[in-house]
Amino acid sequence: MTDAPLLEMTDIHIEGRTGDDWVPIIKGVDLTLQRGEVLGLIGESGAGKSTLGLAAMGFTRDGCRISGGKVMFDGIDLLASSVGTRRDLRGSRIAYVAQSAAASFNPAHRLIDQYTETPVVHGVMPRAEAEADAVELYRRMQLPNPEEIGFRYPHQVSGGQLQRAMTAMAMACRPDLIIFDEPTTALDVTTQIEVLSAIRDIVAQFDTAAIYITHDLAVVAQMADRIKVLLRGDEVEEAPTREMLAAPKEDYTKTLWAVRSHQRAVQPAARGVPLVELRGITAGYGRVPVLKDVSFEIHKRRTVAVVGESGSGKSTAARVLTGLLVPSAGEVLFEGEPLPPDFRKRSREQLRQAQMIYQSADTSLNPKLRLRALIGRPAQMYLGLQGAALDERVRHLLNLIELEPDEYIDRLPSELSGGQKQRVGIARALAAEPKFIICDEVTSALDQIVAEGILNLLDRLQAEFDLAYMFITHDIATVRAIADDVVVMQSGKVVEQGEKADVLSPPHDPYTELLLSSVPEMDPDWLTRLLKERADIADG
Amino acid sequence: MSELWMMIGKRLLYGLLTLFIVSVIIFGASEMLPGDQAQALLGQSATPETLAALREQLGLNDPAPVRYWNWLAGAMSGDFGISTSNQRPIADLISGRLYNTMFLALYAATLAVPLSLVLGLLAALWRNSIFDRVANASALTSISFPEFFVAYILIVWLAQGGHFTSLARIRENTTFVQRLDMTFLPALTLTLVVTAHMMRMTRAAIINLMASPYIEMARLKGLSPLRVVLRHALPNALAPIITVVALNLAYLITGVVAVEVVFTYPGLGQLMVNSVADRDMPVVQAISLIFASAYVLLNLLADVLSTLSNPRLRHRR
Amino acid sequence: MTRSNQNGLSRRRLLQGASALGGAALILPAGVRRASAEPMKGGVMRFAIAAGSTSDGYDPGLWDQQFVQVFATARHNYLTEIASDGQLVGELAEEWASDDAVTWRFKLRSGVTFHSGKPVTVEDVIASLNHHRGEDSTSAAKPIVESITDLTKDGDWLVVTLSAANADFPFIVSDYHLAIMPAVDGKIDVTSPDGCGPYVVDSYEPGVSATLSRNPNYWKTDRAHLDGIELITIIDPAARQNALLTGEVDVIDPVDKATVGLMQRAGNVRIISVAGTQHYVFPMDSRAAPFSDNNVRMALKFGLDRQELVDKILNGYGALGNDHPISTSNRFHNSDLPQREYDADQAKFYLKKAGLETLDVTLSAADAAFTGAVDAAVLYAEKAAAAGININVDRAPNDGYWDNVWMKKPFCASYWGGRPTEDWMFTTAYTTGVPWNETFWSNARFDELLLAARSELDEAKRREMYFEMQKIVSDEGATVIPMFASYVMATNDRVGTPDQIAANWTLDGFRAPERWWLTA
Amino acid sequence: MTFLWILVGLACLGLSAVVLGWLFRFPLVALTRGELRRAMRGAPLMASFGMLVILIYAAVALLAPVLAPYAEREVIGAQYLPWGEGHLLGTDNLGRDMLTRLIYGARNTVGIALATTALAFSIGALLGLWAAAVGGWVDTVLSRIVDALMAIPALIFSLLLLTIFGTSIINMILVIAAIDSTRVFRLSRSVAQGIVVMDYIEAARLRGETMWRLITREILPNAMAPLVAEFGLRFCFVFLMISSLSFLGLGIKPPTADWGSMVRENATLISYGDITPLLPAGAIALLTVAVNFVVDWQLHRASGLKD
Repeated sequence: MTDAPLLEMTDIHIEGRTGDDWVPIIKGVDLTLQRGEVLGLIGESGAGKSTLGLAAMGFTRDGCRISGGKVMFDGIDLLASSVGTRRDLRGSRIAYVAQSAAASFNPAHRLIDQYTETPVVHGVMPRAEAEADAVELYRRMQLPNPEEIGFRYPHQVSGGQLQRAMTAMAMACRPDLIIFDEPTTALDVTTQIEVLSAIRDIVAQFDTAAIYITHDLAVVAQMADRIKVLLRGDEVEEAPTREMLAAPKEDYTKTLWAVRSHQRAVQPAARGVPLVELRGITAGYGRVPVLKDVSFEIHKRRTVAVVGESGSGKSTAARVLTGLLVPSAGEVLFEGEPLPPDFRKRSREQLRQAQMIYQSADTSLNPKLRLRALIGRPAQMYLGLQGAALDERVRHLLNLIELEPDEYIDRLPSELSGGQKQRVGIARALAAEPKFIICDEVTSALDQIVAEGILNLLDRLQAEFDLAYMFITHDIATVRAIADDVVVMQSGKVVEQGEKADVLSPPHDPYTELLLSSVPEMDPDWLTRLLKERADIADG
Repeated sequence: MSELWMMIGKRLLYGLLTLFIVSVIIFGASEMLPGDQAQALLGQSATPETLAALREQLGLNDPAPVRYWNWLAGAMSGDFGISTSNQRPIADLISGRLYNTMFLALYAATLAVPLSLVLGLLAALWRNSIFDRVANASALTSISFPEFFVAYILIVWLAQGGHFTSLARIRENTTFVQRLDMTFLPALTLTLVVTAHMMRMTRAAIINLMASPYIEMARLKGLSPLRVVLRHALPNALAPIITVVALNLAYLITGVVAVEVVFTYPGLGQLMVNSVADRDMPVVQAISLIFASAYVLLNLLADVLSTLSNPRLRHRR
Repeated sequence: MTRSNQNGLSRRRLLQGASALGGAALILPAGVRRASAEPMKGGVMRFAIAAGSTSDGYDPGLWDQQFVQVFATARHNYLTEIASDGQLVGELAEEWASDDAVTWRFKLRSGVTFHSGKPVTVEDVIASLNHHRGEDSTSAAKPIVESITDLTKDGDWLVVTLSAANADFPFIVSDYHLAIMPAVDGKIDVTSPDGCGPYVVDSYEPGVSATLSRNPNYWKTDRAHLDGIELITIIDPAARQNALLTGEVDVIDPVDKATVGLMQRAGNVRIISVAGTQHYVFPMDSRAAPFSDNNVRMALKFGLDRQELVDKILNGYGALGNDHPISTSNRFHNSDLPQREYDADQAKFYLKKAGLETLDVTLSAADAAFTGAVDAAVLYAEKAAAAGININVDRAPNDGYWDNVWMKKPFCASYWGGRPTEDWMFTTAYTTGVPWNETFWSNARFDELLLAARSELDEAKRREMYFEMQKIVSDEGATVIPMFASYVMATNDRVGTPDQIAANWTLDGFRAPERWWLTA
Repeated sequence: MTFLWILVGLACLGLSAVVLGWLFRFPLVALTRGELRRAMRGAPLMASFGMLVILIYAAVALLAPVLAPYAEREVIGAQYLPWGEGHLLGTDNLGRDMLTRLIYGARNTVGIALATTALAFSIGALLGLWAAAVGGWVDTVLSRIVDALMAIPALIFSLLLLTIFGTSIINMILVIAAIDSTRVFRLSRSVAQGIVVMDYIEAARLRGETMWRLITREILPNAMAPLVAEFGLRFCFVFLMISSLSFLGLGIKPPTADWGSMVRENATLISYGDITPLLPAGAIALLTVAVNFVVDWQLHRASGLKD
């Protein structure tokens, strides 16, 4: 080992093309990484984290270019070197672990074939040796059945396992540097822990340097030796992890640290006929039931958070409620009256009373309609508004969601930011003047600061219009922030429900306990401690 | 795997239904055709008496549903009847032609499919290069010329120069190699006609995948562009490519009447057009069914191959 | 049975015929023949023929297209044959005679055998003719043999009895439908290719091709010079021409008249053009207004530029028509009639006479009627416009043209292959009430003359009658006959032909296979 | 040697296309505003060349009577005259001016193709979107019928239908449109199947929107890109279909000039090395290439690919 840093990026400028123009994405960032060191790269979406990470490999995505700066990797000037040289380094000495392993594994080939490809192509080891090595690394990544799992296709392996297999694949040539690009973002909290610990272990075992990109502070706190904060292509600050956590210098960093401030006032306890009630619902697709005898109530002016991991059935419950899925047993009541199970049988008035806000505003807003039509349509349909009255109404709604009507009324969804789109989704739901709104993971695709704004808005509107919310989420922090009542679901069943204070404080149902304990905390020692605790419980 | 068999079974049933609908449509259409076979056979020489006598002899006086039923009953038992024009069993009449049609289709496909795949792959690999643009523009040009016109140009260029024959005179004693030589120009014409479509589709299918995360991953593994395209993009682009190849194969079997006419190649297309003109309905029906079956089977084959090319469908969890 | 005396047009000359094949092969004026035209033996001649269909077969009643016609003549013989100069000569009939033109006697040539080896007998002839007669006959030739009331055998002689006198009857039995085929139990086998003609069928794929090889026992010793022939259907005109240019075939028929000039320039190609009886017509329904008024008909006859049609549609390979179907190659062509020309003023004059200022008519045409029919109609419309006649050209589908347009639409395009005799032509299409009277025209004087001429045996009187009939048809008939189309064929320079080529049908009266030869 | 010259010629053609495309982009940018102008500025040279060609064709089609030296059906001389004064591109098989016929051909051919394709798309796309949106037995029945119709070769089927109904221009448009609409149905159905699973369609359904509004307002706008691309190709295939029908004797009724039939009428000339028949064929080819350049560009923009 020499004293020279493994990776030294100086004054990196990267531009992206829109039409004929080049727009700066990274505006002169320096980055230095020593051998064996893990650097956390943190920032909101659009901060340029991934772009910078890829630039460390001398790589830019299509439509981007590195317009200035220098990347020195172990004495090699990556940007000045030939295409062939860079290609030889990639995979062998610098490896990459992508955000979504499910999308980044080629669906057409088995895991082992994709694993062995890098060492064989780079001439590091022959195929047979690489296969044996793969089994060894799969084992170290704590994958079940390490001898066999490689012979499966990506779609036959779960998301968490794929992410570990991808890390193993990145390790195949024992690179000096690995870029982790949000490797756990797409995973459930309980799975995330396994992957995090596996990654941390293997990086430590091989003394590999890493750049760990994430938007989640708590995660980066567990993984990184140093943290660099990016904002819109600029570096905000950089410091060793503990130092940064203890005393962030810059204002922006401080706001990042302080985002989870929203707290809903405690509401009076529910009484009387529930606004919406699910009674003994069993439902599913085909013969396999996804929901098994699910019952819960939602009262006026209250927010019920339905919590669970993917596959728990929380979205299915919403589909039954809206009438998109007809249950095989049980019924849905609205203000004590049973609703027809099929939405096509429901009256326009019944449809109007229950509105929905979707997780992804990108797929739930028709990309070809302008806000005027998107928001105006429910008002036009349900309330019969026309012409000037309709225009007035749309403007009012835009004001409610804090978008300047004159500026936004004739925009397309594609001309809005993520948070603005989600606001439009809210306005569309409000336009029908409903009593009840289903919010399906409305903040999970958003950056924390933006999500915070959305939660505040929802809270305000609830008070203003006497709304009841059913809030579907997997994020405990959101539950803490917004819920009055909590319903915890696991594999189609309600495992625990009640007022927030009761559910979130011990004693817990074991599954609730697992969920709660798996939420990363800002403490850099949290992961180590948690793993130790769990190991103790398992032993003891 | 059993799901695949289920799919094949279901699709075959659908196929039979399709064939049935086709036979009804064709029969209905031929009923609506002005004039009948007696008139067609006698042409300008027809007199009312000879027409009546010929109609009687040909069995054209039965009501349409009866004739359809007779035909259907025969066809179900594998007997397509005899050509009413010259009393030849339709099976005899068609079998030779069917062989010729299949020969030409396969010949053209053997030239066109590899060519278009290679061109499509290269165009995708070097997209927006001069090669890509030239290949694209010439492909578009070649599909915008009518087939018979392409054939004439090839004849002027290759046959008048004495390189190849412009007349596909297939005899019983023609050897396979002679056949290849004789049918080179028709096969080449068809190749030019279908290559463009398949090439553009191959290119599009691959480029469509080039933005996928797993392609980026492959590039970040330090693989060469060729390997990225061949090993990582191509296997995932197979389904649309197979579909378009099947569609073009079906076209090569069913849609080449103009080329057959220009090269006087005795294929099914000419026989079909001829039989329509002669109102020889049993022959028209039989050929329609052959064409429809080719279409159905090739589509089925494409779906089966697409399924097999997709590990998600091949291996369930 | 005396031979006719050679001078004058005596009754016997007319009513008696004999094979002229004893001496010179063809009845040709002495001195026309050249030494270079001496036939050579051997080789396989390949003919590319336009019309041929998969529905073709061996049934002589259904032969309607060039391919089957040539194919039939290549393997069959007939009672009589029209020689290259248009004269009637005997073929299987050695000689024939009649006293009253009602009863005809034909003496069958002896020693002729079918390809199968069976001798040709009078019974075979009777069966062959009977195939086209009778109630349930499906033959297209039925109308021409309808006048036969009885066929009997008298030793080597065939005795034919007609319902009425017909001086031209021996011409009728030369019709290509009336091939002599072997009889089985008094009937001919319509699925058998067996005949007694020059070539034996080796293979036949309807609509595609036929190959034949020389009949080793053929009775004509100075015909059928080739070892074999190959007939190929090439429907596409360009493909046909290419086949000749690239040496794939030796003879093509027909040549696309539009590009014949270009073709001639292209290489070692010989264009054979024969002015014949084939004519292209625009028949009008004389029963329907406005065509029921002869003034309208005359206006239409003056409203088209015949020379332009001959130049553009026939590319010069044809002759002007004079609104009657008798060509210059016919015996009794009326050369006294003035040639009708394009004359917009005349057309207007007749329109006015009909009480009309302008005329709007629809002309239906398809290339099925004749090659270039649609173009001809377009040219017609262009010129007629100047005379105040608006012709709307309605392009009909080729397919089904004869069933749906011809004799159904009031004004359409049509063609006639031509008949060897005036009587035959007039009887077929101009007599009141006959099935193919495409104009539904009826003229008492004409009908009367036709009957009289048929049994009139004095040639001078006959000529007079036919002249008058031509005038009637030309001035009162309902058919516009703008042009006689030559048969235009092309061969490569290996093909040798006699100097005179028959004009009754294309390809040397369908007899190119036995009359032509290869020089190399 | 000839081959070399052809190559040189093609290279020149390609080069001039690029130059023309580059030049044409200036007026395009100058004459457009806002969003459109931004798009134009980013238009590849080939697309801008394509737009230039389409514009010229449209102008020629609209101004045919002004531009053409003679009347559409006027016979001006002998047939197949070589190129020369008075008849710049020679004369056709009846002695009509080739240039005049080509100019009128633009009007007739493009008009017919446009009408046919528009009709095919109205029928095919609406039914296809409907089938995808409704699903169930409607979808099954429609798909079965379309499958059966597609199993009959297009050329032979149109030959049958045109023989039955006659070859007037209206019938020709109807028949080709009907046959084309099956292909459009299949495409639009599969495109719509990708759209109907989107959340905004679910939201519209839950809102209680009518099927008509669902199809026209929610699904159709989002299916436009692939449909437009298909429109470009289908539009060009109509010429070929007419040409092939003309080859089988069922083309446009004369004396209407249309390129498909003109190729057929003059095709024989090519056997003698005369390039006149290449003109109508070339006119079709140029339009096909131009339309597809523009369509490719639009698709590219719609797909959001950056390079």
